[in-house]
Amino acid sequence: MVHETSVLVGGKAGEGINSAGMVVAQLLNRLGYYTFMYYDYPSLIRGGHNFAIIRASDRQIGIHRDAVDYVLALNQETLERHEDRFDERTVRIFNSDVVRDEGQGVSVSESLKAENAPAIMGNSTVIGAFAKAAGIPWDTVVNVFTRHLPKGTQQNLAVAKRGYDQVAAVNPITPVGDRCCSLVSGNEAAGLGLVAGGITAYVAYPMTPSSGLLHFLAENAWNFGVSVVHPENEIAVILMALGYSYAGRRAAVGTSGGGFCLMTEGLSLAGMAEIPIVIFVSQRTGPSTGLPTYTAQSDLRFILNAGQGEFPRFVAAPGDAGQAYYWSAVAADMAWRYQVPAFILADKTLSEGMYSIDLEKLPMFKTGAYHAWDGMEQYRRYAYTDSGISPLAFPGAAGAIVKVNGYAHDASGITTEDGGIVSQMTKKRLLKGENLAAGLKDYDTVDLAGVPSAETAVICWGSVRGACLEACEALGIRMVQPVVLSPFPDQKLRESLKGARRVIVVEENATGQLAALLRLGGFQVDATILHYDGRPLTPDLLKAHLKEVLQ
Amino acid sequence: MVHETSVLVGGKAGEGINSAGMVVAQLLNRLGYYTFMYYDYPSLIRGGHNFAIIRASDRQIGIHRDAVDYVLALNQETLERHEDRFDERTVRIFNSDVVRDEGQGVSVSESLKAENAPAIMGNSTVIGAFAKAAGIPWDTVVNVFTRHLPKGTQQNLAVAKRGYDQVAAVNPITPVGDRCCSLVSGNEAAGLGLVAGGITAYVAYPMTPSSGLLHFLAENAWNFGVSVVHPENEIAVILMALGYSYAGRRAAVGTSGGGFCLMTEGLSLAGMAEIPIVIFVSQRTGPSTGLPTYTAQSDLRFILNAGQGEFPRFVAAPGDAGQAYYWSAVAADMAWRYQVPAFILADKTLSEGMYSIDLEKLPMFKTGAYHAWDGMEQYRRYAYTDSGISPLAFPGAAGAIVKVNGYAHDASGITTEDGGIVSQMTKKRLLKGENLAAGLKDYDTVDLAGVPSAETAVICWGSVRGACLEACEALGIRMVQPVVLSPFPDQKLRESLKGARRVIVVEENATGQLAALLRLGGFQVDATILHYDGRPLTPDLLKAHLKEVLQ
Amino acid sequence: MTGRQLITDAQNTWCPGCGNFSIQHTLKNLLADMEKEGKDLDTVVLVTGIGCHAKMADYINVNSFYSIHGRAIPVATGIKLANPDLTVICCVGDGDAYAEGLDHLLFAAKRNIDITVLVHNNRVYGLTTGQYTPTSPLGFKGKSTPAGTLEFPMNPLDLLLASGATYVARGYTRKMEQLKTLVRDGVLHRGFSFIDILQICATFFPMTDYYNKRTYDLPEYDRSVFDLACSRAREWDYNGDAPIALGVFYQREGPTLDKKVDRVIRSVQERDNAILDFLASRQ
Amino acid sequence: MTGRQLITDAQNTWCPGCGNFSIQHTLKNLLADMEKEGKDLDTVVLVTGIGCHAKMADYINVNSFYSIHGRAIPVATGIKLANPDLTVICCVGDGDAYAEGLDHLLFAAKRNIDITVLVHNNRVYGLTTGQYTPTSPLGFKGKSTPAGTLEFPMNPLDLLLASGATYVARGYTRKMEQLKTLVRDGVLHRGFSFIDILQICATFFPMTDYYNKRTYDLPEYDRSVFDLACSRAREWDYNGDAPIALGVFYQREGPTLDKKVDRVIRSVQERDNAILDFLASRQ
Ligand SMILES: Cc1ncc(C[n+]2csc(CCOP(=O)(O)OP(=O)(O)O)c2C)c(N)n1
Ligand SMILES: Cc1ncc(C[n+]2csc(CCOP(=O)(O)OP(=O)(O)O)c2C)c(N)n1
Ligand code: SF4
Ligand code: SF4
Ligand SMILES: [Mg+2]
Ligand SMILES: [Mg+2]
Repeated sequence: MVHETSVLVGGKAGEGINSAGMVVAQLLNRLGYYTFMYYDYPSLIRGGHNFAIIRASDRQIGIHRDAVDYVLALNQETLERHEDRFDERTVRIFNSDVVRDEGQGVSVSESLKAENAPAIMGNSTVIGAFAKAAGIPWDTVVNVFTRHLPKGTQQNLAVAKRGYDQVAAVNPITPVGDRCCSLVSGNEAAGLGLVAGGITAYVAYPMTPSSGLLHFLAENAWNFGVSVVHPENEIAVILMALGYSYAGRRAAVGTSGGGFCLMTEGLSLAGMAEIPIVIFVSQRTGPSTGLPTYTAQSDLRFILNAGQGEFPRFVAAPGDAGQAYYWSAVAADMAWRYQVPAFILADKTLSEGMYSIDLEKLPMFKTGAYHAWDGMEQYRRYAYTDSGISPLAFPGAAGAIVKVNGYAHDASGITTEDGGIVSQMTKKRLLKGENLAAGLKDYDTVDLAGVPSAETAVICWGSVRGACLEACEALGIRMVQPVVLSPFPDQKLRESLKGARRVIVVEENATGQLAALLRLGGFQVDATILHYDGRPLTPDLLKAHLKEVLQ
Repeated sequence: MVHETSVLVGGKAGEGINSAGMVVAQLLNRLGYYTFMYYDYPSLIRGGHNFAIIRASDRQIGIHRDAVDYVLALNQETLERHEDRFDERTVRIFNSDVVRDEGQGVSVSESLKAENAPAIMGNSTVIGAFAKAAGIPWDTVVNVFTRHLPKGTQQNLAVAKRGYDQVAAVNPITPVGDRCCSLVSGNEAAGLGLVAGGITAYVAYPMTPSSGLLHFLAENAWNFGVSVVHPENEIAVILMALGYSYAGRRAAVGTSGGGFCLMTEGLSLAGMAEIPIVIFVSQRTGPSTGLPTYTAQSDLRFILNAGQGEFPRFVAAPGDAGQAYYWSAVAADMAWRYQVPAFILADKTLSEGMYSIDLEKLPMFKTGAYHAWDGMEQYRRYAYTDSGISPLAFPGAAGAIVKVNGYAHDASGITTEDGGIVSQMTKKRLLKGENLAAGLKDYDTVDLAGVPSAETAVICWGSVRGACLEACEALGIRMVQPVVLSPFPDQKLRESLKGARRVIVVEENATGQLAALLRLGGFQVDATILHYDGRPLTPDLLKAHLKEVLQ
Repeated sequence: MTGRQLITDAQNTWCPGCGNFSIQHTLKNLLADMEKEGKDLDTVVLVTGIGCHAKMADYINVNSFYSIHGRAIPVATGIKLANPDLTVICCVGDGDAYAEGLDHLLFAAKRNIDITVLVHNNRVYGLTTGQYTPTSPLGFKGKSTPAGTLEFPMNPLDLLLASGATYVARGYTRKMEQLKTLVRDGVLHRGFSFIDILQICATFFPMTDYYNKRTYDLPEYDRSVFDLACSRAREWDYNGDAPIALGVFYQREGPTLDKKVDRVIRSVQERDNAILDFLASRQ
Repeated sequence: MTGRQLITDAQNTWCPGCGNFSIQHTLKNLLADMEKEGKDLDTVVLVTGIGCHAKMADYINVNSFYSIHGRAIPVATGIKLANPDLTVICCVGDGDAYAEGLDHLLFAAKRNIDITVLVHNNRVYGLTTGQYTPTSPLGFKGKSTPAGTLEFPMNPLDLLLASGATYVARGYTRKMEQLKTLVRDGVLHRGFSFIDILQICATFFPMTDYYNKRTYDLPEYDRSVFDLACSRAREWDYNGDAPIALGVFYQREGPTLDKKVDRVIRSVQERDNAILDFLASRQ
């Protein structure tokens, strides 16, 4: 039997919905559950409707479901907006100061007054009430508050206790073990991965939904040994980062679509000058400013083809926090091993979703070596080699004159207009791409899950993996997720699709960008399920779509 | 019998090779020939080796050949570098002051001295000598100098006459009629097309090989009624142009790859806000700064996919000046009719090549209407319609409040985060794309030439058409050139390929970008011929490649 | 359109206490006044960047171009060049116009293009939840600089003076009467008008007390004397605790780009002839 | 590498008479001197934009980063932040640094990053064959403005002073001795050094006579007085026929960004532990 439960916390922007949600997630984490939290908010600072859905399951999950078992309503709107998610068994907990409803009301103002606590602690009352209703032992609440609300813990607990004591344990949640995962967002996981991959400089200009990575690395810069720089704009971002890389430090940048546009010229420079660079792009609904705080998977084609001219690039699109961690580290490695731009293509769902990472199972990543100059022969930045990869040296290295150049250049890095050298250098760069592709043979670039032997296969990418996996398992379908999208893992994909007779591609965009890529690679695509209203596909919705397609 | 001849003029940068070449072209034009001139120069201002090849034929041509019949050498290097192009019949005319050679030497310094003329007129001696050697009547020289060297004509003629009188008519060129074409570059032809298409504002930042268009329109701004603005950078360029369009004036911008990178954010804004804009991009060898003055066709994929999010765009890649004229006008029309970004994708060969346009055959372009607000109902900038195209009004229009917006927006242009409206608006934009595709059914979006019934077909795009056409004619091959590349003209292409059993794609890039597009569309591609040293494919080289492939 | 409702029905989503409300109010009142004085509001265009400030495009019921982060100014320049009869007002942010798109701002000043730029200078990135901007004080602890910035702020007035702006003023969202005068004079000024507005960000940089204590009104002086303006502008460097002058620092008349540019309107016939003439010249 | 050949074998393609030769010569001599004085030239990096000026990257035989148009400065900033032991010199153009990438230049000044910027200010786009730049005089007839520009030029010195540059100088390619001193002092200066070099463009803007007539050397004065520097800088506005001062306009000491930034080097072990610690904190 599957144990699982979902909790919705809703209220106005600025009311701390996100942190309330995180506390709820930690409570469920303490019961041994894997959790996922989706946080939904419009692009504004106060007011407007925010909500979080915390889902807990005894299996790893990467997305929320439509229906919820508990609702924590900080305002009336929460109950109205989400009615579809409730049934008669849904436990309704609310702030009775501002919400009228049947169910378990607790007065936030009274708790605060009684404890002489500031308004900011109000949510604790409601969380306390939830804990009781869900049968969570008070000890667990104490434990979670102590670890995760270190400021004013005692007062917060006192406020929570008032909520706890006011309601009844109507629908206890069964503890499922004593596993205790680490709850991290996709952005944080990517940040950890970058650190694991040896990144020592992160340069970014804030842009939702990538800003979390900037904030995370800035906050932990000292511990991780990462220099974090926030310059005047995204053009400066990528060029500063290229300066860092040239000087020998592994640099990464992060942004979203509009900011990435401004990096494309620097990207092409990196391609030509063969300067390693890691680029984290988190997608949101476009075009243009679009929906800054809502998700999409509509920049794949852009990322794959951005920049004038032709040069190899690495692109990985992780589907959950675990993959974000691992592939961010790999991206850093690939950038340096092959001296190419390496992308981590995320989306809002992944970036800002909170996932469970099981620390016990976390592999420590070993950063690979790059091709360093041996100091013996005369240094030539673009020396021809069998692999197309020239040895790296950095300014300051005794005896090396390191000349990088965005013009067509010769092996020494001096500008040339000689047609022969120009085409040879183009071949050199493409050769690196071939070697990159070959090097990836050792990696699990395609994830095969669901029911691997099923004749129907769903292919997806990025965060939609979470919904696909569940829908596929439920419907007996094979799930195939190419994590690496450039170089395109043709062969691994073909293996994963062996025996599949019907292929359905699921994406959060309007034109089927992965589907196009598949067709280009000669893969059969029988149907596409496209979803593009900014909200992540849930397993429920996807199942419905799949059933329709499969009819 | 085919009449044709080729002349090479070579010397140092700064010696006026380009204008000497143009005079030669006009001389041949006066003999009734169609001409094409290729101008080859490195990215520097003085010194270095420049040369022009002027080819004349009694048929329309769009490219030069390898071999030449005459060489006009202003320095020794010219003879050394181009030896491969000469045979024993090549007429060698040179400035005997600095060149030692067998053949017909004329002393530039002596002519200048005799006529007391400035150094800048020196080339006239050599041109005069060429005219005589080629059997061109002196009258014709007088005529051409008078029309095309209006400054100091008499003195120039006197200097030329000294050259004319010094040599013998060794290899007279047969006049082929009294057709007299207009000789224009691809950039100029595009400029004329933009004007014909109703463009009244051109905004650009200089970038080779697109700068010629900026200079041309700036020079003729008054006559054409076009405002020409050269702002601080390419970001300003596209945003100013969007300001122009919003205010009701048809605006175009021009650039090359690196500058286009900086426009991608504005492009996505145009897509979302549905602001018409024409974007002229002329390709050069990349990535990055690459070879600024050499050609390539390696930005197609970038242009097709640039900008975050999904929105329709029109992309035409003309193959010669006639097509550049026509399709630039069409692009302006499409931009306004469908309120989308419309691209003219050129390349260095097209931009800076000089072509013959037969004025007699030039169709005058009639600019189509756009969907204008009728002033009746309340104005809503993004009103839903059956076509997806909303009526246009401009600020200042009485009673209209015109709100454009790069955020997801409702019909009035007010920001929305409502998932339903967001997907509806996405559909609206894609619907415009479908209608654009449908509207193009009335245009010759694919050119079918060569031997249309042949079982072997060559598919090409852009300026490489010139070489392909000739190679195909010579080898009995069908030539298919999709001029419009977005929306991709599937159906017309399929028709053009009916009965073709073997398909070879020819492109000036290293990865086969059109070939990929074809494969994506389900077209068969049996082989690719890829050329990427910055120099245009000539019919000779292409023929050799084709023969190899066809073996 | 006369007697229009000046505020749209769009839901306002600024935080309570946000200084943007004052600017909105100022604009609304100004527009209402202008309409009363006979101005046709159909000829007014509002151009914004992206940030909290930029929501103005949604809220004010006039023509608007809600552009992208940092790029309102070139859009406004294009609009004004295309149709000089339009009155073009830009609402931009300090992140927007002083960081992302600084160059455009300075070039607009250099060109003396006749537009009015209101910088909602809350000295923080509001909409992206609180990072430092070029005018944040040294040591500002934002989300991208949790240990405090290492950069001294820029003085935008000084920069704009150096760039050739012909109307340079500073307002404050808690001094609404004055703000209205500054904006009105800026709009009336023929040439590039720049108004740096110290704007309260209630959530990320609530400087009300600080500004209330330090701001004062510039005394009467000859606004056309550049050096005077410079020294006034340098009194407060956006960092230290000096008195903060409000008012017009500098104003002078000068030729504006939009008036200098030729605008020849050609009929279709004229254009076709010009094309043919050109082609004939190349025969 | 000592005793190296300071000029590469790359073919030089500047026009005869081009002022860039003087700058190349200046750099070469300076490097030679520095090497003699014990400087390890392996720690020198030259960063350039794109334009005639930028060919310096090909010609000078030191580490170089031949970047893209307008973007030398952020590259240089990144290099210096990554490794403050490097001596970073930028050769940029006026189109490059005053138009395409103006913002970066001003932000580098604001940050007082310890790099030296040489602007090859020929007041024209050389490599793209002669269009006006932000410092071309009003009415300049370039290829994009055949009827003459409508824009008044900017005064880069004034802008850089307003931006916080701590070393502001102007040189002239026909005064090579002085130029060498200016560049040397700029390189030695701890902080952001800016040198606007009036450079002859033999082909598109041959101003030798004009400059020869008008340039003069700044007299001795207290360089650290900002207001003095400003008025000196405004004497010539890059447009009118005023005397043109050469020399150091302004210099002061101040903390540099590269020195302020924390640079913690973590071992792999430390990093792995930090990752695990973070994850544990989220349990
Ligand atoms: C190119 C680009 N980069 C980043 C962003 C993300 N972004 C949106 S608003 C904003 C900051 C706005 O700050 P400011 O201009 O000061 O406006 P405020 O919100 O303070 O009014 C940023 C960085 C963006 N939209 N586009
Ligand atoms: C993004 C971009 N835009 C335009 C160009 C084309 N371009 C190359 S050099 C140059 C002008 C250079 O002028 P300047 O910086 O003054 O250098 P100069 O040649 O005068 O030394 C331009 C516009 C480019 N390379 N990249
Ligand atoms: S974050 Fe600041 S600027 Fe933005 S709406 Fe809230 S108070 Fe206003
Ligand atoms: S064009 Fe001018 S700047 Fe460029 S090399 Fe020639 S003289 Fe020098
Ligand atoms: Mg702000
Ligand atoms: Mg220049």
